[in-house]
Amino acid sequence: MDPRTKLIRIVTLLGGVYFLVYFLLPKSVLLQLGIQQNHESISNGFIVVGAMAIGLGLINLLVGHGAKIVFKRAGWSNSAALLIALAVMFFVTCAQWVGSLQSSYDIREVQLIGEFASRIVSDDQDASRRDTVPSVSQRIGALVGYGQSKAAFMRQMVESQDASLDSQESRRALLDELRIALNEFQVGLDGLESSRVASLGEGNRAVMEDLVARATRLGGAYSALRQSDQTLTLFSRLYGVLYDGLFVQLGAAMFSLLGVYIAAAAYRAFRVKTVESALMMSAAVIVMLGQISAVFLMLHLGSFGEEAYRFLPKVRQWLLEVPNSAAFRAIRLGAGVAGLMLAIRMWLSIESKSFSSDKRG
Amino acid sequence: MERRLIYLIMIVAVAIPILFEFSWAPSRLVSAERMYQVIEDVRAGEGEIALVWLDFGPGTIAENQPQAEVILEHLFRRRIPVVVLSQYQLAEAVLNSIPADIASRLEHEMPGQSWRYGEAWINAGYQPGGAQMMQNLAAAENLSKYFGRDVNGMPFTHYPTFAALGGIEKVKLVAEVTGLVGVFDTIIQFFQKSDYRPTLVHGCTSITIPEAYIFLDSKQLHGLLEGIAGAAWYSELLKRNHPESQNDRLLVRNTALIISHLVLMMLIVAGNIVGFVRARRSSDG
Amino acid sequence: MVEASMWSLVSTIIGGIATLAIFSFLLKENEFYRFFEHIFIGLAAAVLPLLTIRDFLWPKILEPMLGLNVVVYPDGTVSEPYQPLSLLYLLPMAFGCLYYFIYSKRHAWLARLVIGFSLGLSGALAIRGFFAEALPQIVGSFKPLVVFSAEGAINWFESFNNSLFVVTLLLVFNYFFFTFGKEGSIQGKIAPLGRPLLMVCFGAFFGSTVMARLSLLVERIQFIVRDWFSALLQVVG
Amino acid sequence: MGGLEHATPGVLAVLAFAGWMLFRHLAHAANGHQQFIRRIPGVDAIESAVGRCAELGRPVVFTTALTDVGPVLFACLGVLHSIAKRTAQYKLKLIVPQYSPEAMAIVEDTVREAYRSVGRGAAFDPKSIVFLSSEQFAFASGYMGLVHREHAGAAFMFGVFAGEALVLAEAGQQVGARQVAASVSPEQVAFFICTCDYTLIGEELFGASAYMSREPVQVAALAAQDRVKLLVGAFVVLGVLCATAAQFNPVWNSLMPHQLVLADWSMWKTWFESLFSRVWR
Repeated sequence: MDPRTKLIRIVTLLGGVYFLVYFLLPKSVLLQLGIQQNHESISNGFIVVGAMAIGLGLINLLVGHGAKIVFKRAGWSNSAALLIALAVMFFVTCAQWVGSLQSSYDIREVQLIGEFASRIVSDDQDASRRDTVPSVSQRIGALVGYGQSKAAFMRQMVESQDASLDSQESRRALLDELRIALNEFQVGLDGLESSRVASLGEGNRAVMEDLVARATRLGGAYSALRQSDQTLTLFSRLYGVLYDGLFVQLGAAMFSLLGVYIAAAAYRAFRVKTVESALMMSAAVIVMLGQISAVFLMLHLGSFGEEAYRFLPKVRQWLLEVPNSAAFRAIRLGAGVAGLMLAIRMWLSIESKSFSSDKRG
Repeated sequence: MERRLIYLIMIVAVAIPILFEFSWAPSRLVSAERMYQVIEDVRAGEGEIALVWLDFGPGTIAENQPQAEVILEHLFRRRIPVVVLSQYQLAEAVLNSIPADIASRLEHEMPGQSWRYGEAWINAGYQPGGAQMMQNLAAAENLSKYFGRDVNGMPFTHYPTFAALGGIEKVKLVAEVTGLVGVFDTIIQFFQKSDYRPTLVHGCTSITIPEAYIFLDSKQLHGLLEGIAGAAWYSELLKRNHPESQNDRLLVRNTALIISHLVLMMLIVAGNIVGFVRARRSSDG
Repeated sequence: MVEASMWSLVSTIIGGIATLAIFSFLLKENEFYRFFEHIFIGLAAAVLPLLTIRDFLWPKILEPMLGLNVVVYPDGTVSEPYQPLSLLYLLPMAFGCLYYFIYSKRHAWLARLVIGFSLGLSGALAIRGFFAEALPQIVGSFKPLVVFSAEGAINWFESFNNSLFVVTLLLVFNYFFFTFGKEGSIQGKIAPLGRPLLMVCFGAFFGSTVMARLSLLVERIQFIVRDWFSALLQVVG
Repeated sequence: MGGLEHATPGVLAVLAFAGWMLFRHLAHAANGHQQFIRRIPGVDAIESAVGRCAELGRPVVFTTALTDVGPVLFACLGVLHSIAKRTAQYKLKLIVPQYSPEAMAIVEDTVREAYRSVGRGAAFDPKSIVFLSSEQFAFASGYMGLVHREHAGAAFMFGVFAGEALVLAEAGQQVGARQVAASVSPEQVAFFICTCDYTLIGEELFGASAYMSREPVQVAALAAQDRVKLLVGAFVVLGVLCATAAQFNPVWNSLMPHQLVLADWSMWKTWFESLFSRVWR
């Protein structure tokens, strides 16, 4: 066996070792080894390896359809349409994402007021952290300064937007909520500033917790408005048209072809030719009748209709719970055992010749 | 030519009830009744939530969306905080739209009450990684820290209801709505701990109904919505307890489904007759 | 309000045209269908990678590595310390880039390293997955062949159900043995009995799948008849 | 019954038994032991379908559909390898539409290896491995167009399927292709039975791969798999008998076999301690 194949087999083994060890060892041992605590970031590391493959499909398409266009092969115009659709969707999705990232960072700048205020309170209560951070009065001074500048910026934004009267009703409600939250926050901030708090004794902490509540409400109102604005940007609109209007509808349309195909398959192939097909069809009809038993009420068949409406779902329930479940569980268990054996083979690289790589460059 | 005639027959059979908007009562499904009771019995105290996986996209929106709507409507009415998330990239649109539509419908129905984002529900977005992610999630001690931020980039700690979630034992209900292959198995196989397995309910596309029954039998699954018919009967149960609940568009769709079933069964009979006649003619000829 | 509905109008109309293009395939494979088939493949190829980056790589991996998740407060303190260990994610990222050596003739074996790694990984997970799923299934099959009701009499209906369940399970299970059942052996004789029982199971699948498929058609026709037509009327009207 | 997060001693024992069976039969295969495999009708249908294409000179299409890197892909590779050898020998065009980029790399290597093994390495055309899309229905729409435009003579659908199965099978049906399907997704088997010439059910896919390739590793795995299944079957029978006996005498409930497998390490520890102290006393 050449060194490359040996290396591949070792790496394959390593790929499975972590999760198998995580499964085989009892939890107590995992805790002692420190694996349990870092399980999440280790698992994320494994997910990253797979996530890196996302570009493969893209490259295949670009190379395949690009060559068709360059060499003007049959159907190159459709390949051009494919690549244009790919490029437009890529650009619009990126632009929409960058826009929403920008707005989430702006929102975070307002939200951190509430976070910072509650952090001042919690740091002050935590003896181990108290001496690693500036004094309470310094921190509150920084908080007030930052809060005032943000409040001034938002007041100016609210007033400018009030002037533009054409905004929709839902947006006006968000604007009003932001104005109220802003005024409430301003009151809290001015109260904090005037009370010259130097330490967070029992009385003062209530002032701070009140400010945290007001700042959190302000953060929520501001983020609601910015997120609503984000959906109105040009790129979000375009993304909506391309994603919901085209991509989603194409997927749903493709899937819906199955509705007519199943009818054609039922008409053409559902012929009673053997005992097996007769069994398959009678089971199918029992299940179908159980699903549409309401039709027997609609056809005004009197007591027979009522009886059928009540009885057919029960027959369907029995067929699904007993013969079907038994047969399907047997299939599932058998396939499970087959999968287990293949899993062991894959992990230990006990490959069949068709996949072995002895002769590969 | 035969094939295209069948296609036309099916399209017309489906279009008629939709055009004239007539709807019949849905068929009674025992499994939907049992699931209604399971969600009715869920007790969610402080910091306890329901996880609702919306693992479907454009392809199976027809069946899965009504299921997601009735499940969320029931959880919202019972004031159980919900975290919606998905293992499927293309579920992004439904993660945003469905909970918001249900919340506004309920607020419209009961003025004065509110189901706000961040209080009634929160959207944790797409969770890639399949089995690895699922066992990660099951092992997490603090779900708020595990999710970190919601899909809008806001920290979970920003919302009091979802700020301090515990581990899997705080998840009082898991609802998996999907038409995909494999995602339901990932929850069955990995979302558990040796001493706790959450109550699991499932909204499946009808094709996987027979498969789901083996998990009902082994108690790995506690409730099942069988396609549109399951959602239609569940909405009927919701309507009995909450008369203002609306489901007319769903019932029209369910009626069109019933009629298309009848047409398809007639096609099976016709197919057999044609087959029998042809066989007879070729044996005589 | 007008501006918002204009965009959703455009979205619905395009959606209707795309749906009719796909439906045109029912007549025969044609240019109209082929154009939208390629558009669909192009859109999908753009959306999938970007969503993985936007919803996983960026928030969970890149932001912690770049320190963008750290919030700096006005007084210079930070919400959480920067995690230098997150730079370790560069290792799996570099290792994952080996996939792209598939395209090189000489270094294709490097791609085999990472493919082998993911084979080993999925193998290990499949081992745990099998036991976690199969054990409750096996335990669920321990059904008593004779069931007594509360009053002590035999419950014939339950007993019959359980017996039928167990016999069906074992017969179908036996059908999937491949290296037993030589000519004349008992196992070989009863193996074919599994197939008709399988047909009941597949009939149940077919019956329930009919509902699944027709639901999709119903939704599409409802979209065309209700949403699309009213959007067209709004534009024309 | 709680969940299973970490293996119990019983689970380790079953895993050890599976490993032992696998290595034992690998050793048998290495010593040239001829393992019996029952005849799988679907495999004969595959060979006749490829033969028909040779007569008509129409291309062969083989797809692994939604099968991702994993156990099932291995089984499909065994069959693909045999079919690719035949198309190489008959100088037939082989087209392999792909859904998963990761799987694609392995599929390409398998087909190249098959062509090389019959001395036709130069005839292998990498462009025959066609990536369509990794979105389910974009893949299905691409496959429909491809089968129609290439006018496929035979279509093989092996592996994991979902809703698109009927679309793939209907496309082959419309161009009159001879179709053989093997699906580990049971819910799709019903459609393949309706639309294909022959359908391999569930694990028959694993059996077909070993039956066609007759490779020692695959045959040994099949034999080992059957022994583990025998263990599972015996376990079910034992459990049913205990459950039935428990209806007459509840003491049997404590003898239910699954308790042995699910007992975790601490339970075994207490059992041994009580056993040890009783023996010691």
